[in-house]
Amino acid sequence: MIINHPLLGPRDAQEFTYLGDAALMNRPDGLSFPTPDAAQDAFHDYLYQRTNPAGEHRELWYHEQGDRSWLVVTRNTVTHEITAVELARDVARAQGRSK
Amino acid sequence: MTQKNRITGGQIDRTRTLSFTFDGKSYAGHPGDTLASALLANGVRLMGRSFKYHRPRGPLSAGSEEPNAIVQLRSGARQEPNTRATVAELFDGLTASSQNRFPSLSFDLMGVNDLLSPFFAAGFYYKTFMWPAKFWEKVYEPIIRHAAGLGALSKQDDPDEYDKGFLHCDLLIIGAGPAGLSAALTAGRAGARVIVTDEDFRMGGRLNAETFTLGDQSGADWATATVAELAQMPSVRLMPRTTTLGAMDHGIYSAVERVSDHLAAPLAGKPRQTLWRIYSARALLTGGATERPIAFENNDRPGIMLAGALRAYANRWGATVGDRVAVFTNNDDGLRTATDLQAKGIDVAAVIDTRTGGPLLPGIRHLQGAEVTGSTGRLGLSSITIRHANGRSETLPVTALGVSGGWNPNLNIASHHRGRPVWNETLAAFTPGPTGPVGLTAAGAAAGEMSTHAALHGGANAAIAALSDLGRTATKPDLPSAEDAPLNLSPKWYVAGKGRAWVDQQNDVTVKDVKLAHQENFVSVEHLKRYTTLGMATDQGKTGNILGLAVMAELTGKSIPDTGTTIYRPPYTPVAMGALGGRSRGHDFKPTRLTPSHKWASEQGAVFVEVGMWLRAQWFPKPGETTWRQSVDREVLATRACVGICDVTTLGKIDIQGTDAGAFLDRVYANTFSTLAVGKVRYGLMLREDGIVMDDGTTARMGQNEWVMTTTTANAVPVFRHLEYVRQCLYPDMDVQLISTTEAWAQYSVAGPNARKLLQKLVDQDISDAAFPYMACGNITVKGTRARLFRISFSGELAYEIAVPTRYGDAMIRALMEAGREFDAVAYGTEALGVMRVEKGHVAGNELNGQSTALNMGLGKMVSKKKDAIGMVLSGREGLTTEDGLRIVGVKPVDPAQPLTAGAHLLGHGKAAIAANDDGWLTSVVYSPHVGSSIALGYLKNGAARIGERLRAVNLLAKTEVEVEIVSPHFVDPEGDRLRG
Amino acid sequence: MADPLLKPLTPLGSDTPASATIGPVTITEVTDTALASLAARRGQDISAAAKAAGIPLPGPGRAEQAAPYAAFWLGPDQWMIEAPYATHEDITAVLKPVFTEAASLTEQTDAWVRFDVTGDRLPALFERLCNVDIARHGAGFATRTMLEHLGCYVVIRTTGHISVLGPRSSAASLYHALTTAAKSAF
Amino acid sequence: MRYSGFRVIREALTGHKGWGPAWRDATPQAAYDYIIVGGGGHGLATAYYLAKEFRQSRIAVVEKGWIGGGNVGRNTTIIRSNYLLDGNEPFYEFSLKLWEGLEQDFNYNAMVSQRGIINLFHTDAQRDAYTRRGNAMILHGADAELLNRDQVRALYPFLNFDNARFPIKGALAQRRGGTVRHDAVAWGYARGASDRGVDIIQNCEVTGIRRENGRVTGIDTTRGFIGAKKVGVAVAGNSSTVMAKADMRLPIESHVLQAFVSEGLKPVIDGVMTYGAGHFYVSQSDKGGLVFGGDIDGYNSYAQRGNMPVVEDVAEGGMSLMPMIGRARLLRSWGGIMDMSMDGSPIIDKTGIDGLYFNGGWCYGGFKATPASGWCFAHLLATDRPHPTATAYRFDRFRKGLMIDEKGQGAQPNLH
Repeated sequence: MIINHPLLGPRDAQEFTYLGDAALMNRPDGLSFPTPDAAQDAFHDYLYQRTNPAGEHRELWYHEQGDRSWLVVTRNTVTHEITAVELARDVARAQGRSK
Repeated sequence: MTQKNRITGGQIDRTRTLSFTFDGKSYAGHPGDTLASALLANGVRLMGRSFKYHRPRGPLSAGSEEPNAIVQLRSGARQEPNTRATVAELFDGLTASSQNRFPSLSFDLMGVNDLLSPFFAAGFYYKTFMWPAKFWEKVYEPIIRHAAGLGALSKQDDPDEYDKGFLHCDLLIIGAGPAGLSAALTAGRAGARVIVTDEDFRMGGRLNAETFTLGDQSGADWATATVAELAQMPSVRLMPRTTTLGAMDHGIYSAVERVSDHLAAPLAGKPRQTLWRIYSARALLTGGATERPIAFENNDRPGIMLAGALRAYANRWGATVGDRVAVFTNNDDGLRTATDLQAKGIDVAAVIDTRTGGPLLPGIRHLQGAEVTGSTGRLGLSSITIRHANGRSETLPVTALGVSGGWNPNLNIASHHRGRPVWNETLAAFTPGPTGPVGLTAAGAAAGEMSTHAALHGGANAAIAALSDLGRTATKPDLPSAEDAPLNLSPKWYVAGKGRAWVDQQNDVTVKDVKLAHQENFVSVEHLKRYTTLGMATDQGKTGNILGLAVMAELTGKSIPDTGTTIYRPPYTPVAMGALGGRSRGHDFKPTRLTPSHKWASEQGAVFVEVGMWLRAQWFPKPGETTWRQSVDREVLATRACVGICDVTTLGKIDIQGTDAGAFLDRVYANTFSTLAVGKVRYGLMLREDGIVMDDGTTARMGQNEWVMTTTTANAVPVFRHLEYVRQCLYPDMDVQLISTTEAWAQYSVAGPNARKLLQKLVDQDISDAAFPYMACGNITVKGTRARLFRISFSGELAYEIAVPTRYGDAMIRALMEAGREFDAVAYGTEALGVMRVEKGHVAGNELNGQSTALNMGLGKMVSKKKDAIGMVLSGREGLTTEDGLRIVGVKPVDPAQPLTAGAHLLGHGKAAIAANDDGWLTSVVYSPHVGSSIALGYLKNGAARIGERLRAVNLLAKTEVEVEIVSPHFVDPEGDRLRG
Repeated sequence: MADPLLKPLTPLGSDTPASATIGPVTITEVTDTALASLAARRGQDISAAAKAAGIPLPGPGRAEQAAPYAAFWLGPDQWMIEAPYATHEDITAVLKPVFTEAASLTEQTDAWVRFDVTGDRLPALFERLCNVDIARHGAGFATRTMLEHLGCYVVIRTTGHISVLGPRSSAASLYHALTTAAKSAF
Repeated sequence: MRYSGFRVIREALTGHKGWGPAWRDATPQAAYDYIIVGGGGHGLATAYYLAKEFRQSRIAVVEKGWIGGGNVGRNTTIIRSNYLLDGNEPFYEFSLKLWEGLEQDFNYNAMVSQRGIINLFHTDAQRDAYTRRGNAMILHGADAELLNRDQVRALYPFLNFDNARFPIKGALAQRRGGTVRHDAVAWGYARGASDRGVDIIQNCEVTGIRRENGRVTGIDTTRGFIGAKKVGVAVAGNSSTVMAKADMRLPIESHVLQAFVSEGLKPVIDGVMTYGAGHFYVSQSDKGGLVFGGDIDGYNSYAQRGNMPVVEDVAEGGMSLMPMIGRARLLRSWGGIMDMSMDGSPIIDKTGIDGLYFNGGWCYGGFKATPASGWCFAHLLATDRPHPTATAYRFDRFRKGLMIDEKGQGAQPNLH
């Protein structure tokens, strides 16, 4: 596969390491829950439950053999067509993540 | 050595004669021959035996679709099983032998299978061989396995080398026939980057096998001239002997170039084959079409072949298969064979044409509305039986029969992404559908454009379209006039009859087998294929699949496209494993990482061990030491008594800077780092989000905003990846910068009572306990050379780790050993390192198994609940926090003489060896010269509360069992006085 | 300057850099360059400081030379700075005053082995090594890619001169890969 | 119709006219007691055991395509019970025991062939881990042996012992491991189930899972609504998409695993072998093809095809392990869609919806599990209690921290 890196252009997917659903960026704040049970419920859903769609999938790829950027790639899991590639850091900021 | 069936003409170099052998017999051929064409020229029709019935077989085709003429090429370590004689390029000294026969090709005892064929109908083995149960493996299967396979591997290492490479182009053209060449001409003249691959050693495709003209020159001459022009274009790369194997995602194609297969052996330094990964913006499939036979009783005898092949052997290779031939066809292309052969002076006995009403061939016995109903000839065709239109039967003596049932476009690659082909009624064949690989279009015969004229123009038009997709303009070259005759095909798949009519010749699947499959409800194409093995042979059903499909369609009363389609998977033709492996084999399987002290250690005669990609010194044998234990014990004792030096460069080092670095470390480590003072080191525990320990190591604060993290050797890469993930994806606004410095610094552990004395001789600064206390770190100099010093200990001794720029690593180990001479310093390897860390109760790889929590490791208190860190929340789950869960313990044999085994399980006294009584296992075992026995770390249920208990360490694999005592994991200096000394 | 006590070795483990000429190409081990990674701190624009000091900061996928400095892009807001080893042995110490707290500097000199490949027909060599389209990219192109399982930087200095920087510990494996590919190509 | 040697001979002499369909093609009835979604190995086995062992009736198997067209028809045919963890080993040993009697049980020769499996190790740490595992296997009643380098060499002298980057130090062996003719497993179960009255409905795709106040009432399909008291889903590869029709999200990702077969070769590899220093495992089929594979491609995919990096990675492993195969040719490659779970182990459990049951998450270990998976799923469907060997395969193990993580890779499916 070819991933069109936002900064570097088309790169062979072999240079990247795959993590999984981009929803993994939505990590809850571990201290924001009233009880450990509530925290564990939230982290269980966050870490283990996957939508795993047959179709468009936003997913995290790491340019390990490149510039070490984490990318959010929008890829169709049936056709493998890639329709969007963004820097994960920009996406995270846009989603309101900061420190 | 007379080539009795060699006739005039052809594209072979008659000025040179090549000698070769087949089954030990010598023959002669010419450059330009294939093994099959040369054997045919020498009057050899019998070249192989079929898989199941061991039927005598000769070539069916003149190309890579060949199911029958499969031989073993070369000998010794280069022995190459299952090679298609029809594409094996002849070279001087070639040796080949037939396969799957005993004792000889002409007399094969296994031919008895043919007589027993009624018992070997499709799927017969699923219905029997079940009683008695044991007999399947003991009796039946060994017999079946013995009969399995065609050719044999040499069982010797492949002596040849293979390359891999990467190519880039605007337009990849797959196949250099008329369509491919006109496409290449079009795109090449437009200045596009073009790659043309062709599996043949001579480009031109069918143009080399036909007699018709392009403009005023022969097709072959036009091809030669066009190839010559293309070769002059700097932006065009012509790749003959190169098979495009498959379409991958996003315009990537894999191809194998047979660099040296036409030579007796590769030239020095050159590969046998090269695997290319071709990155294309657009691709054209111009792979032509494959002729298909018509099945009839005994249609598999040597001498019976595809009409186009019979013609190709005569036209391209100047070889005839027999002196008296016939043609059996359902289309006009078959008629060409008759006229071409007659023009070559070969006696064409008859043309059996299933059609009626068309014009009759002049000067040839052209039987319309007739069909071939059978054949005779034990090892080769001697006669065929004809049923005339009026039903009269006639036996006609011939030694060759050309059969044409029409042509199937080579849509193979177009279906690699599971795109569905579409049915073309005129051709009665599938053509590439609209849902093929993105960026790939087909042209020429591969797209169903069967005439030469259509191919030339189709190729050019497709090239223009592809380039305009890329925003480039190309103009159509002046293409020569060429034949544009229709096929006039009237579908005919098989001739009804009582006997066996072969559909898949190599796997011996007959029309009857397809009918039986239908009768047993294996009606889908997938079921048909799997039940009868239709299309599973080395030719992948290139000629046979469509026949099977047609027979099944007739039986189900559905149309062929409604019955199923023929789609293919990579590779297009079978490809040598060596080519796919490239250079990554033997010692080059993976790169080797050498430590800075490697050169010195080699001089010391160190024994090295693979640790991931690293080679590390395992121990340093001294004269007189006969076992590794002697060396390791000495290294351990000397280190604990005096001082030892170990290369610890392999530990991962990550430079972490930025104003938020401390806060960042608080997130990735379970324990707190932001409070660490500058100039201090702290041990850190890193968890995965699921609460399991990911890694451990020390992190030093070298400055206000400058930190150096160490990871385990194994986890250096994953930890760095994880840190980048946390930095970019989770906390994008943290001011943190990361870079690996693992390779930049040569780092040595100096451990033992005399460590400080030794180092003080080299270090320019004061490193007294007051000036440089336990867990201190700092930038120092070693006789003027910049260096870093960390007072940390893995061994439990007074210890330091000193780092210098890697280029000085070799000098540093020499300097350390020299300075240590007065203290009897020793170098120690990974074994002694392991002994000392187990003696000290430090966890390492065997304990950091990805299944263990901080609690399991006795480090539960390190997980701070006051801050949010990766893994903090889920490490608290009930299943991970049970009171009686696994805890790390020390284990000692009650009888010091008894050795322990890592991996042995812990069971209570008198408890049966069953899983219910399994209390834990030994993770790491070493011999401790300090304790004077083998000692271990282990995970034990409720271990912390069981110190002092006696259990059995049971190794059921070796049937051994040792009584052990559970002790604290800290075998030496539990209070840590030595560290702080 | 280092006391003679500690003598440096090249990444290939010798006193002198290795070199091999195969067909039209020469492959040379280069040890006279100091390297440091430069990363801008969050929100800091370091271009002015760099410009003042004559340090180029090329864009993504690019390399730039401005004697005595040269640089190639590593990642967002991160560069590898190259300088003559003779004058910049302690390169981070030299650069620290330029950027002060606006950037993070890390010495990288000995983290890498550098092989310079010079000669004609370099694309014919590199097409057997990595997926970089050398023929399409000209001078000033720099990228990281995989080369025989090794993560390497490939920097096109000129069409006839390409630097390959690989992990120092794998210098021997990388040199082997380069020379073997050259023998196969030429 | 019973299959036997005599029958084969009689049919041979009478032109094979007597053979009937191996299984009936059924058309959907209005309602069933049990509907098994998925006509693969696990689904067909479930129906077979429901009918045969649990004496249930009114059972249907619905399959969107042709039976056996999924992973049971596209795997590397290996059976073994060489697992480490308590949650897994009893189940896989139960499965291996069922394999051992399977052919007589369903009167179909699936060519169960216990020619042994060896897992090579190349480091002391691997040896220690295999020692731990081998002991765990024996503690659970399975067979295991630890072979040293010489014993491995005696078995396979052509392996790379003398020129290896990662020398072979030994192997964990399970002699009862082996291979099975994969397609025959699906056909044998289909035939056995069909003979016991199970309706096998092909080309019938589930489009919805109907529920009324928290209880399943049936399924909508491309062939209309079919009522059911209990619905069991066994569609590994497509678990997420099918369960989404019941508004469920799963701890599962779908990944593609490629597999390969070489041209037919005279017998050279008797048993099954896995390489410990690269991604490569291999066996040789009764037809002579070397059947081999490696790692998954590593990205979510529902496309039954992979890409070059894994093909090359597998070939590199193969060439390093046995350099003789350089001159063998790869004939065909294919891809199967794997249910990769969050800990690498499967799920056989009830769902939050009454009457809806789930079987999936098999990663790429599903084929060997087929008999036990069918048996245990049938047990759960018929009794509403998990089978004793499958008690750990629960949905809630992730919430409770009771993962069954053989590889110790954590919640990252593509690493299992």
